[in-house]
Amino acid sequence: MIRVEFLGPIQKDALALDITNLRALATILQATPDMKEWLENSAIAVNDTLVTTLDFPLKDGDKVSMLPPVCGG
Amino acid sequence: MIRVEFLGPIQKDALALDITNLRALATILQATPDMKEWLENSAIAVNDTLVTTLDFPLKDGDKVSMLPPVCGG
Amino acid sequence: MLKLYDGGLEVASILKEWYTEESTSNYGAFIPFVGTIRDEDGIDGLSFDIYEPLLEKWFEAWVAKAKEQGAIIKMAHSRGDVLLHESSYIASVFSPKRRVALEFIDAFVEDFKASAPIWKYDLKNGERIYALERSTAIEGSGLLA
Amino acid sequence: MLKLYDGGLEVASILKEWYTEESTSNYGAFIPFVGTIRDEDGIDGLSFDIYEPLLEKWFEAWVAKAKEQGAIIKMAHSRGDVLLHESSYIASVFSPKRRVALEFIDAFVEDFKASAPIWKYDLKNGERIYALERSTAIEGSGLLA
Repeated sequence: MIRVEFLGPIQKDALALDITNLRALATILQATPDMKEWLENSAIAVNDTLVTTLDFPLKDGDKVSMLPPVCGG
Repeated sequence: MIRVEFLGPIQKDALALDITNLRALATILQATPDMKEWLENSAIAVNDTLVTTLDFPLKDGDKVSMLPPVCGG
Repeated sequence: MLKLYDGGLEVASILKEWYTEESTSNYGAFIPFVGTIRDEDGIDGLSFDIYEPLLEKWFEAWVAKAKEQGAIIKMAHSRGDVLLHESSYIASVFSPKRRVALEFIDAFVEDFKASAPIWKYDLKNGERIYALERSTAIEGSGLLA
Repeated sequence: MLKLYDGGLEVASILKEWYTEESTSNYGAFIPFVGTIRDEDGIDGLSFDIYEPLLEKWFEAWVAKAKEQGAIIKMAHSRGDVLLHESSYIASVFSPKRRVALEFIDAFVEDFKASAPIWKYDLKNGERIYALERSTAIEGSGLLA
């Protein structure tokens, strides 16, 4: 099982999904209402490391985080 | 009378001179022992404003300061 | 040293603490950057969410960069609500020489604004409104779009 | 605000004073630069001579530059002897936005090193030795040579 967390202003509960890569997650979230803008402006981390390829493999227990635009300070 | 002050590490008492421009001061100091290095590396202020031309006119009561290399902080 | 605080920062005491901690470490330059909430756009303050695991990783990468230059960094940030004229952010660098410190604080603060996983909200009329238009998409965003 | 002190600076209390003075002035960024005496080359400390009339003019010119950008500056410097690990210099800028502050502190500190009429001496074995090799000739030097 993969846990998917939506951080900061994204008002969405975490998901538990049976997927093996980010491409599958993209497919699911693209079909989810009200996610389009967040998909466009958010970065993705797997186990708290930012990733830049959809082919990133996921294994049981991994945590995927979706990070919308930031503004600290 | 013009007062000439030697600042910081220049170990020299102030002078009182009857001169009307910096060119005359240059002539006097070039003939003064142990001044060569200071003349080369020092800036000149008249009444606490830095000047960049030897033709700068001096009038009675003016203060000329000789400022060797600086290092604040 | 990265420390998160609930609410506004006690700036004077944090700066004193950091300066004192390094008082015999032989750093010639110390530069803190202090960020304070401005009274603008009719806000009552700002509020912050932080994703701490990734913030710590981001910070550790900068600790390593600092170390390469013989420098160290210390940072403090607020969690939750911070009112007008309170401070929410202090970043700082200590280094042997001034050029390293001056260049490092600039690069560090700019990357913080662009990359640190912190979300800002305006506090206005009892609401907490995400400051999307002042926020920056992290590099590589849009991967799942 | 330019203030000169005899001996080492009380850094924490000066920073607290400056921060407090501007606590409701609505500046979003505050950056102090603190210079501290390093233990190196076997010195016991440093000593400073200052030509105050010209330092004040130099500082006022930077106050005017700051004002053009909506910023203010505050500076403190030591006169006379400052021992190892004591601080002799604090420059600071307050501005509405961070970019102005980051760029200003760099330009201000660099021009200070190149132009401010302050002379530095190493304190070593009871002697006060002019630090010529670490000093910078003011722009326009050599006029009388």
